[in-house]
Amino acid sequence: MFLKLVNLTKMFDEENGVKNINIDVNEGEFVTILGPSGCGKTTTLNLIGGFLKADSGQILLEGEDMKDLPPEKRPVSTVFQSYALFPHMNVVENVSYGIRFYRKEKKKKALKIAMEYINIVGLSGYEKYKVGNLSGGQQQRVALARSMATNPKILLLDEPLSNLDASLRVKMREELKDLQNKLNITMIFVTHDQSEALSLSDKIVVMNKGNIMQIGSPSEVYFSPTNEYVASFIGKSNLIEISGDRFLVRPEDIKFRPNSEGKYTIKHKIFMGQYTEYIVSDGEKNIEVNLSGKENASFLIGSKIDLEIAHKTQLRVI
Amino acid sequence: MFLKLVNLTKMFDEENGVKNINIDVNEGEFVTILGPSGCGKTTTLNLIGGFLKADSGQILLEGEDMKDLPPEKRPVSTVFQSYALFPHMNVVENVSYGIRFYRKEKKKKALKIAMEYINIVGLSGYEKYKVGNLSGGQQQRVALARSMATNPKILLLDEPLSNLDASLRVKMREELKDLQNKLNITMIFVTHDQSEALSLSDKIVVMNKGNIMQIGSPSEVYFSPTNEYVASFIGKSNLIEISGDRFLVRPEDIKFRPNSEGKYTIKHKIFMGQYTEYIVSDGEKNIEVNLSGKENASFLIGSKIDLEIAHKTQLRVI
Amino acid sequence: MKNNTMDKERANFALSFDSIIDQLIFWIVIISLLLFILYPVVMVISTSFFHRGTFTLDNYKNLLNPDNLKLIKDSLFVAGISSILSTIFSFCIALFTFVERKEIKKIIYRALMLSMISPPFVSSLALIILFGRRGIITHNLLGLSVNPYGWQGIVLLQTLGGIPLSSIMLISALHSIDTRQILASRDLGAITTQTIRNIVIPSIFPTILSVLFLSFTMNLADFGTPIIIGGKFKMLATETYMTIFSSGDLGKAAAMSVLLIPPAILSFIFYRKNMTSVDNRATGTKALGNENYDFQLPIWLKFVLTFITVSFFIIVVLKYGSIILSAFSINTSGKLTFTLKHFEEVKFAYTPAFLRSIIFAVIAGFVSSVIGVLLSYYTHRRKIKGMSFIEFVSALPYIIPGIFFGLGYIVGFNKEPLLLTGTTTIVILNSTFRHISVANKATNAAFTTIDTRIEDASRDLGASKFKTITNIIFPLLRPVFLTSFINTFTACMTTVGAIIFLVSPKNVVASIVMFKSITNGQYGPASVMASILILITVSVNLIAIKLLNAKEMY
Amino acid sequence: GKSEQKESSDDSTTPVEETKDKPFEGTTLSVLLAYGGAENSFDKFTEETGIKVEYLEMSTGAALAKLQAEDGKTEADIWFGGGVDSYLNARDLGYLEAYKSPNVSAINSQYNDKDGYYSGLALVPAGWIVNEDILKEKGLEAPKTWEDLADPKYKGEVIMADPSISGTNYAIVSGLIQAWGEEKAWDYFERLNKNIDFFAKGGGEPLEKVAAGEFAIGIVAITGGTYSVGETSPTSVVYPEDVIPWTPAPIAIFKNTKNLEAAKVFVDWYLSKEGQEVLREADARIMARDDVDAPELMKDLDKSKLIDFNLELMGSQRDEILTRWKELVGEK
Ligand SMILES: Nc1ncnc2c1ncn2[C@@H]1O[C@H](COP(=O)(O)OP(=O)(O)OP(=O)(O)O)[C@@H](O)[C@H]1O
Ligand SMILES: Nc1ncnc2c1ncn2[C@@H]1O[C@H](COP(=O)(O)OP(=O)(O)OP(=O)(O)O)[C@@H](O)[C@H]1O
Ligand SMILES: [Fe+3]
Ligand SMILES: [Mg+2]
Ligand SMILES: [Mg+2]
Repeated sequence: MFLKLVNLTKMFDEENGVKNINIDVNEGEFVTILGPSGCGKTTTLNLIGGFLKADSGQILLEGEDMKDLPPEKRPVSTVFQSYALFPHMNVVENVSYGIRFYRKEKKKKALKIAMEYINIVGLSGYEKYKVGNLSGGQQQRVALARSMATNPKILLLDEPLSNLDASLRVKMREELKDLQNKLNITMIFVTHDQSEALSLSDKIVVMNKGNIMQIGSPSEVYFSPTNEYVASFIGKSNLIEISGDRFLVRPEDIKFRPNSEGKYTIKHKIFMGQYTEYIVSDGEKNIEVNLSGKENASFLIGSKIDLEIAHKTQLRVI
Repeated sequence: MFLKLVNLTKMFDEENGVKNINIDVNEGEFVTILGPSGCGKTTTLNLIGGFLKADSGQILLEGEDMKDLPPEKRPVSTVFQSYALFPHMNVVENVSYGIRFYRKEKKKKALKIAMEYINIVGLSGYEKYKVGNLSGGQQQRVALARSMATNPKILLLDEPLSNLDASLRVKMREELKDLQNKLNITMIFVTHDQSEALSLSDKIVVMNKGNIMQIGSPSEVYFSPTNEYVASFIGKSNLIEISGDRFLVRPEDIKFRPNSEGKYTIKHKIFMGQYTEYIVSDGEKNIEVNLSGKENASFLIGSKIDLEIAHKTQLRVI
Repeated sequence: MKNNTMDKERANFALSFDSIIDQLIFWIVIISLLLFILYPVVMVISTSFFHRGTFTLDNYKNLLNPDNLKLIKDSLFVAGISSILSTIFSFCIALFTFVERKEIKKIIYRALMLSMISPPFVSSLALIILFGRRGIITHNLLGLSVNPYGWQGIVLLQTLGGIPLSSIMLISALHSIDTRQILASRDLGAITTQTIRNIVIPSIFPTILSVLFLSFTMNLADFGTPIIIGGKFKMLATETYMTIFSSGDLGKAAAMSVLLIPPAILSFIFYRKNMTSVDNRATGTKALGNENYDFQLPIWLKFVLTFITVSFFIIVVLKYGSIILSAFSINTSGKLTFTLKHFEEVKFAYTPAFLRSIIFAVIAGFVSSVIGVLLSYYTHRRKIKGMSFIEFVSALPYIIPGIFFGLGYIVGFNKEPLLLTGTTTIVILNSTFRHISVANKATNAAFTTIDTRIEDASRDLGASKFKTITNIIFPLLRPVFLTSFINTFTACMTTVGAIIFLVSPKNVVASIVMFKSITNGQYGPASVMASILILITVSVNLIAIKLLNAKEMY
Repeated sequence: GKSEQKESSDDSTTPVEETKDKPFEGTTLSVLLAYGGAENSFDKFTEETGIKVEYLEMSTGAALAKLQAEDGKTEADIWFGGGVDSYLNARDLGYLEAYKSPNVSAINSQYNDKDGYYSGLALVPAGWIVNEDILKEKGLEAPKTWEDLADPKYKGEVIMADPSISGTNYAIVSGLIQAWGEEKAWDYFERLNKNIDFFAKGGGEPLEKVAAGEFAIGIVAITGGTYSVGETSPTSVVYPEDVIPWTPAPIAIFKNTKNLEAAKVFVDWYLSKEGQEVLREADARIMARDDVDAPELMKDLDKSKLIDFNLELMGSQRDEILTRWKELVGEK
């Protein structure tokens, strides 16, 4: 195991903090920590980065506990939510900072190495720009280059995309994934955006209130959530009871069979572009159905239909 | 026509500002202004709200030009991007502010009226809370109640949901739509989030660089964009040329026909939960295909397939 | 694997070395503040309890006699009125500035900065020159014969004196209001005046109170104004000074000074409270210029504000003008004659004093900025326990009368191993530590705008705590450095009270010489010195701005 | 000034004698100065002895406070001029060095401390400075006697320094008490007080306030400087015709001095005939030595009007007198 968090605990008070965190990360893996605001994602990263001291537990990197090293000695690097770029330095100075201090290169050499990383993130030509004059996406790239330039064994990313525009976010997401593939860096990525987590990760750690709820691959957590919390946090879900057993049915796994005698009536309809969201009801229970494509955008409110469930997952009782 | 913007222009300098804006809004309509950051959405709202002075053009409300009225005299009210709640006042004081000054009610009466609106937005019990102690969603409701309490003829909303968590955002979106249905208030809503625009609006105004690109209903702008900009800004799109004509094909309007002799090969696959994004190629051109549901999540990279296009839109040349 | 362990050893070594430096700096800051602020203050207070080595409460027994009660009442009255008036006028000027165009804003701001550079007593001097019985305006122009001495004169001067700093503080507070709140208020139907009353004033209320308390304590501790313009009207600070000078009764003087401490502590607590409430304002908003949003004041209000602002600046111009004029002229019984005589008197005799002043002020400005920044860093960024007490200590000299602080140095540092009396060092130390609080407060304000994670980032990238201070904290705070350097430099160039006892024949400074001239009534030479002091201060400030080049930040 | 020094000493003495004459060449003496104009004489002293002088102007009251705060550990060597009462106080606190210069024999013993803790440099008579313009404007005559000064017609036109701050002004109060007896003097002060708006916070203030036309009459210690303001302003010096209080301008060596021998040279020089003459040129005063002529300016001073002044008594009564004074004038 490359990185192993063992029973890591850090409580700020009775309620807030993280408790008994156990995560295994393989070399080159892209692990996402996903959870709502305040669930302890940043706290976990801060423990790995060394900005917080754990109450108990271990942080084993290649078998050695680095719990007592100060941040400047840990072979990990963080891309912060707000980037935390040094506003008094230009791009190349920012990127060379870690090369000088962490890798202990001479200033001149550091600048040269920095240029390579600036090139990798596609910012050649911007070396001398003040970071304040860069757009959000560009700043994000500087932060990435700055962290990568220290040759960290693990790159920690704290919601690096959350400050970006919707369209830029998608673009940067792709770039990040490409970079990871290219350089094969181990990354731990924090987000509260499920589509980010699903699209990027090899492994997703779902957290809530300081605890880990589930760890698994994107399709595992999506299709086989081990508890209701995970089921409802990731994707939309209908909970359907069939002869005493509770099943999770995703809205997109349901199809309409138009039938004027059908059991269900369309109550509500929201056009979402790529798909249309329908709320149908059998008079007792509402069920959400998402149908994609233009062909499926034209069912009318009030129509009677039958439902066909293409896939369902039984929920274990915990 | 209820509200009519006629050739409204406000340029901060050569480049920035809005130019020749013409928008018609019907009573009770929900109009969304959609566009990327910096395109002039806030500027347009500020012109209607009276915070900025237009260089030229007219703002006709029920036929009367209100261009020269100061903000405090205009029968419109704004919900600001960051809410702009008054931090030194509690909830009910915030909400009663406009009732006292705009509706010129006595303080006591104003407080009574305010309670009604607090009730409408579901914040009963929070009257005496300092606004700083409320969560983002609650603050947003206070801002809404505060604006609605002035009985505005038009409610302007400047990205009111952008500061909220993904899941809260969806929830508030629904509440907002419900409120609008219930009270039948004319609303002009600004966002850069296309799914917000699609799901909420009666009419979408797509802007870019200070100009209006298209005005239409959600399905008009999604299925019949009048230009490439709109096509690519709203939803993902493949541009396909068939015998000289250019067509817009949405990724979700394409289906796979597995065929080991197929013309296309799957190059890339991203699991997005609700759907799976595939990039397929015929060796020349990449096409993006989104397939939803679990059943469609299992095509393998490298498989050969044929494509079936369920729907396409011809793009006019502009 | 072997490589790995070696790495680790080096790491451990480096770790201890760096943390030693870090610890060293930390303790130097702490010890120096305790030694050079708390210790002398305690020492001087203790003189009020000990008479020739024996404990006594004599000095406190009749501290609250009718005479002193009247003194306290009078002092509170005058300081109260002056600070209320100056806060009101400052608010008017700040409001005027706030709604004005960008260019005018800039001009007013610069002018306010400049009018802060005013050696003590200069205002009093100017008042006498302009409005005295033989004043240029009252007598020469208007043919009047008025008596400027009395509490009204003190109120006038303290009010005017407080305006520049208060206005600057209020202007920046106004600009920190989220513009959208003002828009929202108007959107909700409140006209401009209602918006000012309901939104603007409440939003900057903490600042208004800070300004009020700050000027109150400063006015209370001010002895320069009443001593020259008070006539027979007496105030606590003056009387303390007099008690020292007339009877040499340190104990009694110290006891009287102790009376000034409660309001000072109150105002500090107040400040601390407001600091925390400042943090949760204006969150997450894009900085929105208000240039394009027209904010029309009603004509009458606009008129009042313009009148107040213009009047203030006319007074400022008159003040400096009269000083320069009286440097070049003699005004005898209403006849103004041009002369260079005063320059001859001042000429070279005092060149060393001026040079010394500059050197002392530069050193004090620099060192106090560094310590102030570090203090703020350890208190608010590293959040080390107990630091808020140290921060309180650092504020002490700012809020107690300077002369008292100076005495503390004499009492505290006249024996081995702390024998410093009569040395140059003691003057520099005193000037330095008296002004730590300025740098400290400026840094506190700046820190609230700097992302804490920047320091984390630096350490994450391999820089130790110490290197983070030198590579990130200091450069980031360059603008703060500049402001606090300028503040301290200016204050040191013009300070008198604190160092009046510390200077010895070997290390006379210009402000002391000038003070002597004024108390001797030699207004001509005093004006020359004042003009030179102003000139030097302005030039050094300009040089500092150039060197630190704060403009191209961000 | 350094090259000048050399030249002039070359003129008067041979090099061999020079080293003998100037055993303290290069020593620097620190002087706390409260003797307006005296700084102009230091160059000459340096020229003669090779001892350099640094000085700080400080009122004797302030100097005394400083001495107390430092518990006598001052870095200054010499105390020069100012109010003799502070000297008495400092002597009693043990801050002064007793030194009887050989030159004191030529000085009226009334001016010196009997144990040599201080010696008199000059005699400073008290009197008035009047602004002719203001008097003319008000249609008033200059007062002739102390009694005149208390006349209500001068109400608001008289300024005097607070005797608790200004040594010379205390000497005036004390002197009048000694001259007239308690009863008469206090009765007089009560009436005089009515004419005074407020008391100045420094001995030099009345002079300039009168010169500037702020007041018509100032009660001042008369020195050369008092006369010289008349060159630029319409003022003149008036001596009371009845009695003239006075005070000596003292000189003393601080106990804490590190340069005792050089300091003695300093005191000797200023008490020598030559030193006294140089000092008289620097600021015109009636010098302590009888063999030094009164300056031209003060020729009209009638020495017989000088009161018979007991300095020791003045010093010992200080607290008592000032307390009563404070009760009399109240908060002014
Ligand atoms: N330094 C601290 N002192 C006290 N409590 C803290 C501290 N830092 C975080 N907390 C609390 O611990 C909990 C977890 O915080 P954390 O920052 O890890 O959340 P998060 O998952 O990163 O949330 P977000 O998505 O909002 O960034 C929160 O309730 C927070 O209030
Ligand atoms: N007060 C102003 N002065 C000068 N330029 C301005 C001002 N306000 C806005 N602009 C410029 O006008 C353009 C439009 O700004 P606007 O705020 O309307 O954009 P927006 O569409 O609301 O963007 P966002 O989504 O980021 O809020 C931008 O380029 C902006 O920089
Ligand atoms: Fe690291
Ligand atoms: Mg976080
Ligand atoms: Mg906007």
